[in-house]
Amino acid sequence: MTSANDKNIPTARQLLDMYERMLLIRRVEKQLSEDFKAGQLPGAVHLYVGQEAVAVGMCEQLDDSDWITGTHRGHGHYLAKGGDPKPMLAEIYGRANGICRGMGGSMHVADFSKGIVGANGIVGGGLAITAGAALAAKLDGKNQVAVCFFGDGAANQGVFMETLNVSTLWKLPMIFMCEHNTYSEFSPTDTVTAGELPDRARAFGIPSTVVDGNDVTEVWKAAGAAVDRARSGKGPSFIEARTYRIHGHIEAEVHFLTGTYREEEEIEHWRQRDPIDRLRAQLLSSGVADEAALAEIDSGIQETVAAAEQYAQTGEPADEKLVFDLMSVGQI
Amino acid sequence: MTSANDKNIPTARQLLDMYERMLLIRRVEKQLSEDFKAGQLPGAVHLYVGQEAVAVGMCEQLDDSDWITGTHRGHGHYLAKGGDPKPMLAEIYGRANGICRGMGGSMHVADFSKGIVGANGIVGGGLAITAGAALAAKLDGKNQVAVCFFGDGAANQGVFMETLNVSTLWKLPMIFMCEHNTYSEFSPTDTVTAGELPDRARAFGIPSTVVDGNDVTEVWKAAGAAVDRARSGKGPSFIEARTYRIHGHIEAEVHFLTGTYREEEEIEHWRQRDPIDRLRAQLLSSGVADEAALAEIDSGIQETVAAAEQYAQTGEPADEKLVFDLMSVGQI
Amino acid sequence: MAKKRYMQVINETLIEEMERDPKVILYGEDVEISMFGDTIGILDRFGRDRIWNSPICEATLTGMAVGAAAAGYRVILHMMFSNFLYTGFDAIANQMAKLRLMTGGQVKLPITVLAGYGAGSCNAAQHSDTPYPVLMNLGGLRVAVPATPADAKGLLKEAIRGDMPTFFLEAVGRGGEMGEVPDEDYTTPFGIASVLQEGKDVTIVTMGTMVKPAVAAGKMLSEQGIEAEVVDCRTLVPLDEDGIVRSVEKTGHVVVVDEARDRCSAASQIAAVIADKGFHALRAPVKRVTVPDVSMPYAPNAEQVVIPNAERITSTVQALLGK
Amino acid sequence: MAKKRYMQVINETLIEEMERDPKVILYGEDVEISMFGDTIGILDRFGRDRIWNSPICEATLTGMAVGAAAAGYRVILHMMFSNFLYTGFDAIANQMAKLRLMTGGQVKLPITVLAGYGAGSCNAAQHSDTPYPVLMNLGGLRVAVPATPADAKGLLKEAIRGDMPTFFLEAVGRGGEMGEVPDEDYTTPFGIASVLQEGKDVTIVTMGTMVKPAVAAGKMLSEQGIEAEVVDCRTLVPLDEDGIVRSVEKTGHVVVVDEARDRCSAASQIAAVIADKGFHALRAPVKRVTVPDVSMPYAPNAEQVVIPNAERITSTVQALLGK
Ligand SMILES: Cc1ncc(C[n+]2csc(CCOP(=O)(O)OP(=O)(O)O)c2C)c(N)n1
Ligand SMILES: Cc1ncc(C[n+]2csc(CCOP(=O)(O)OP(=O)(O)O)c2C)c(N)n1
Ligand SMILES: [Mg+2]
Ligand SMILES: [Mg+2]
Repeated sequence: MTSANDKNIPTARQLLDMYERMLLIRRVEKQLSEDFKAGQLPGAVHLYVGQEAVAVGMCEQLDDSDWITGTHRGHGHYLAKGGDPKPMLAEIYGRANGICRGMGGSMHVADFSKGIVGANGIVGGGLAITAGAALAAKLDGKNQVAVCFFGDGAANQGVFMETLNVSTLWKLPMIFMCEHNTYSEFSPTDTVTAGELPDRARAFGIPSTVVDGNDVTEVWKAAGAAVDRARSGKGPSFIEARTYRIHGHIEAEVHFLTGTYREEEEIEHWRQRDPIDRLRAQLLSSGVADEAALAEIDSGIQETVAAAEQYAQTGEPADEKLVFDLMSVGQI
Repeated sequence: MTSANDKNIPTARQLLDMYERMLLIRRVEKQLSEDFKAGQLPGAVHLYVGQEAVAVGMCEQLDDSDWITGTHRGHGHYLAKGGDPKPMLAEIYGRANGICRGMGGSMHVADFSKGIVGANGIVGGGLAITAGAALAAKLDGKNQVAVCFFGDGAANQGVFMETLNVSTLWKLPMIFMCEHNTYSEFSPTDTVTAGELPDRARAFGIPSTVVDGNDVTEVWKAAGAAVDRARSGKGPSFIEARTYRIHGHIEAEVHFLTGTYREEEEIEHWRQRDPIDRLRAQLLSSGVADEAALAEIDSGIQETVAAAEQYAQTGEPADEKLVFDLMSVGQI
Repeated sequence: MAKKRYMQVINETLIEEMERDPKVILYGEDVEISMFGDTIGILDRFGRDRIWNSPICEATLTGMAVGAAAAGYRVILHMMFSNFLYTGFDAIANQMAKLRLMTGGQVKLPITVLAGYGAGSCNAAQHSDTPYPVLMNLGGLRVAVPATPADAKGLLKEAIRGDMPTFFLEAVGRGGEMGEVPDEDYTTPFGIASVLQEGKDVTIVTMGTMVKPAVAAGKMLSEQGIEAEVVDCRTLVPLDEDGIVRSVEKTGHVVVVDEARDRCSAASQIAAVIADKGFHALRAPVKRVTVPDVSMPYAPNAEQVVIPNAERITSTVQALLGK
Repeated sequence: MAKKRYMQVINETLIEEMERDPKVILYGEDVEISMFGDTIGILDRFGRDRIWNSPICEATLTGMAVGAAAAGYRVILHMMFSNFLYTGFDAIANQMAKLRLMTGGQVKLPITVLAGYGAGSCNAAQHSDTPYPVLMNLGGLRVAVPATPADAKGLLKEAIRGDMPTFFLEAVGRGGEMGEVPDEDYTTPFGIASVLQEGKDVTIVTMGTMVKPAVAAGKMLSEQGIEAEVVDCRTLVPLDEDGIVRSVEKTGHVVVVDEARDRCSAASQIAAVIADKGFHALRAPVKRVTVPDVSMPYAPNAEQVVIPNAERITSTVQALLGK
């Protein structure tokens, strides 16, 4: 846990750590994008490319014993919280050595040993689960927190308001981390969302901030304040991180969409604000790292990704019997 | 429809009309309370005693072509909107001449010919239905509005937030009429509700007011503003009417509750603010009516109630075949 | 052994289990004061670290149960009337039933969901549903429908101590009925039907609220010289398929009685199982006495036409046996 | 007559019905751009007074359909994947299915709910459910499961023009398949099964996504000299009980094939009906080929083990006939 002093500016170690994590997510997902195009993935993938600073800035403030829930776009949350890329890739490949033994796939990557309750295919599905985990955390009395990552689209699900209410009433150590990436599936956010999301949380008296979700330090600061508040028993916080998904909603969309729903210029605008590029520039200009150091990080990551890819592709097919074992209701 | 001039103060006719309607609701329900105690009602009843000014103040601003939805505590909404007491009582008696032919009972009294979409046994169940009716009203282009009556407890259902959002986005002619009666079933409102309810609506940019729900003129004024806004295509409004239910949550509660959940003094405090007594005093002091005129109204109501009771008690049992006719899916 | 009321036994059992295991927590709407009497006194005994009155937000209540259970607690969630399960259905169907498989077995979900069910009190369509067919179809959820105080105790203990999401559906309309309940601590295993009356002529398979009319029908039939075997499933998931088939093998005739609407009911499932595994023993069609595919009407006469009763069961048996 | 794709036909039919009746409106999440292709081009044609992209709020979407229909519109609601029906389940179960009865028949609810269903594309547990068993149990809802482009057209027209809430469940995984579709305007009545292959040895009853493997099994069997009659229910509510029983009376043997989980499935319901009304014609147990009571796994091999296919159907028939 970070002490009060650390809160305003991340240390060099933390910055590098975050850089590495963000780049890992990026490279893993670029690989997945290739794999998808090559027809190697059995299922669909929703990529997090462009949003990495949100998960990483948040999770840098968390320990393994803290809980997180993710979304359908959940690889970044998993990796940011310290999930191992190898079994994640194997999972997406549907293999027995996957983190969920091939039973869940991309939309359900989870690692309870790291506090990763998991991605979720139901939009808004993580909110109430997180509130439940936060209740458990509160009862445990060990200062854990529970963080829900959810999209701007999910913020229109009623369960968002319900959990704002119950987490406030019960002073749950819960953090609402809303990733406002400008789209709710294929709908521009403002066409499906009235008002400003932080105002919804403020109506419950919940401290709420909007941060530049492509600036990992900004996210990290807001996350730190929210985590402190939760750990000290003061209840929930809401953070809206403004960001953008560079890839499509789902990699397969090019195959099934007949129209377009956004302009190339818009994507380019956001590419210019790439969170990894920005952190990289900051690391270099502040002297925290030089090109060589960053190149070394990158080559390490590339090895990690290659090893993970290898691990996934050489994994055994999922064990079919497991389906029956895990779903057994003890039928006599 | 009321013109701009009428908005600040109801006419003598309107005041008397509202007085009559409130007293009708009161006397019908006092009768139902007796009937319940006497074991004459097949099902349960949730009484509106003490809240009459809310439904009546609102509905005085509406026409038959406007839509309303009510709650489990729905007799007042039905009667305020011009529903006939006879078939309502017959319905609660489960008779063939009931407004729903005995199929719905107390929690489902409805009269579509009067725009009464109906009471609802699902807390919060009316919100989305009203939004749908409001969409229809908007498409019809005839300046109708759709009003949802719902409790403070219902405001914790996620569908409240969802309908705030969609009604704002689609500029629906919808009015959120929240009856804050200090309890959500047996829980004091502040134990289950964080923050102030109007702030939830304000987060969507919806004009929101709190009124004294035991002052029918106050309710009428706020309702008038909301109705004007809706009819002129500007979208939804939210009104919180602060009020109190004098009777229990449900008449049967004395039989099944072991503990108490409120103090006699609290009930007495609110009895002193009885909306009918207040309007009565106002009518007398302002000279709109004298004791004789009010007594005449009352005796008319007493006759109406007696006739309705007679109508209900002499009704035929419900037609059992109807269940099958109405639920037929055209099975061959 | 002592004679106790059904709801009283549920109340005592909840308290015993909360005493036994500090990880057991309970929440729901107005559970502190208790609508049905099953959660009375728990607040006084355990305080607000173990029991909470929740706001009205069923979608969140079911989801929170998943999160709290995944994070190590044994959750008891009271949903009041079964129709409100529909309001909280998303997390039941999409999370509770599926999370264990989706995570490759990383998580156990010790959740007990309580809800009252059934008609007969003129509560009308939105407060009278029999919800187990939809729960049975989801997979991954256990369903108990105790008909007697003794089974209520044993099945509830088994539900709470078990590691799977379990729906414990209360026959609320029968909450005041008495029955002998053993004093000692015991659990009743799921998936074992109980034979309430032995007989050789016909098997009446039933569950929950319908056990009482089925037993009454059994008595009426025996007065007419027809020996019915009355089988109470006790749990629907798992279902004692072998026990049911065994009885049918003895009698060759079967009537399944269920308060659910007919289409895709527990009765239909049981009939299908018999038509498969018990086919060779069958000497007559498998009959179902169920609620027709309608919503529950309010009026008492209409309601009674819809709910199965001893007379309908008896006449169905008589027709089946040609007597 | 022209050969058309399943999804294309649905798209054309929606447009035709919206042309035909100005009271038909359509909304849902991203219906303007269209995930499945069924609502493509509707915005351009009809504009934002007839079609709307909604926010993600299924609980409200289903409730709004009830309100808008009660107030006089013919509502088409697109719920995308069937699992999201669970998210919007409250208003389906508590309002849509019940309002007509509760109001004593004051209201008609012309609502057509579209949703894609079924597994086979590695979409995992939360995007692969077959939801009709829970819908069938609710009462008051019609359920169509067209398997062919021609039936998709006729049943969708019947659904939209009808006055009851109707679930029109799309076999999305088969959206690209072609079939002959008559050019003229026609409706296909609900509750009439279609016999896709005649046969005298065994009846295979099925629906929706399972029609294709059932037909394939029928072909494989005929190569082995077994004449199977393949019956496509086309609608599950109402169900063509007489048609099914008629076929069983001819063959004496029956296998019911269903992509739903077994417990309380459509297959179980159909088996129960046969065990009752068709009992005397039965010469062997009624067999069900269904999805076991599990959530859909992600891995393709695991998924394929769970979903019924032509081989499983064929071998079940062979075992049943002792061949
Ligand atoms: C309950 C539910 N409804 C609809 C969907 C289909 N869906 C998947 S992602 C998505 C958009 C989510 O938008 P947002 O929350 O902003 O997340 P983003 O995709 O932008 O990361 C939708 C509608 C779903 N998965 N679950
Ligand atoms: C979905 C649902 N959950 C729970 C209930 C049980 N219930 C009936 S009334 C009520 C309290 C409603 O409180 P509020 O909305 O404030 O209305 P009031 O009773 O005060 O008029 C509850 C919890 C219900 N009918 N429906
Ligand atoms: Mg988004
Ligand atoms: Mg209230």
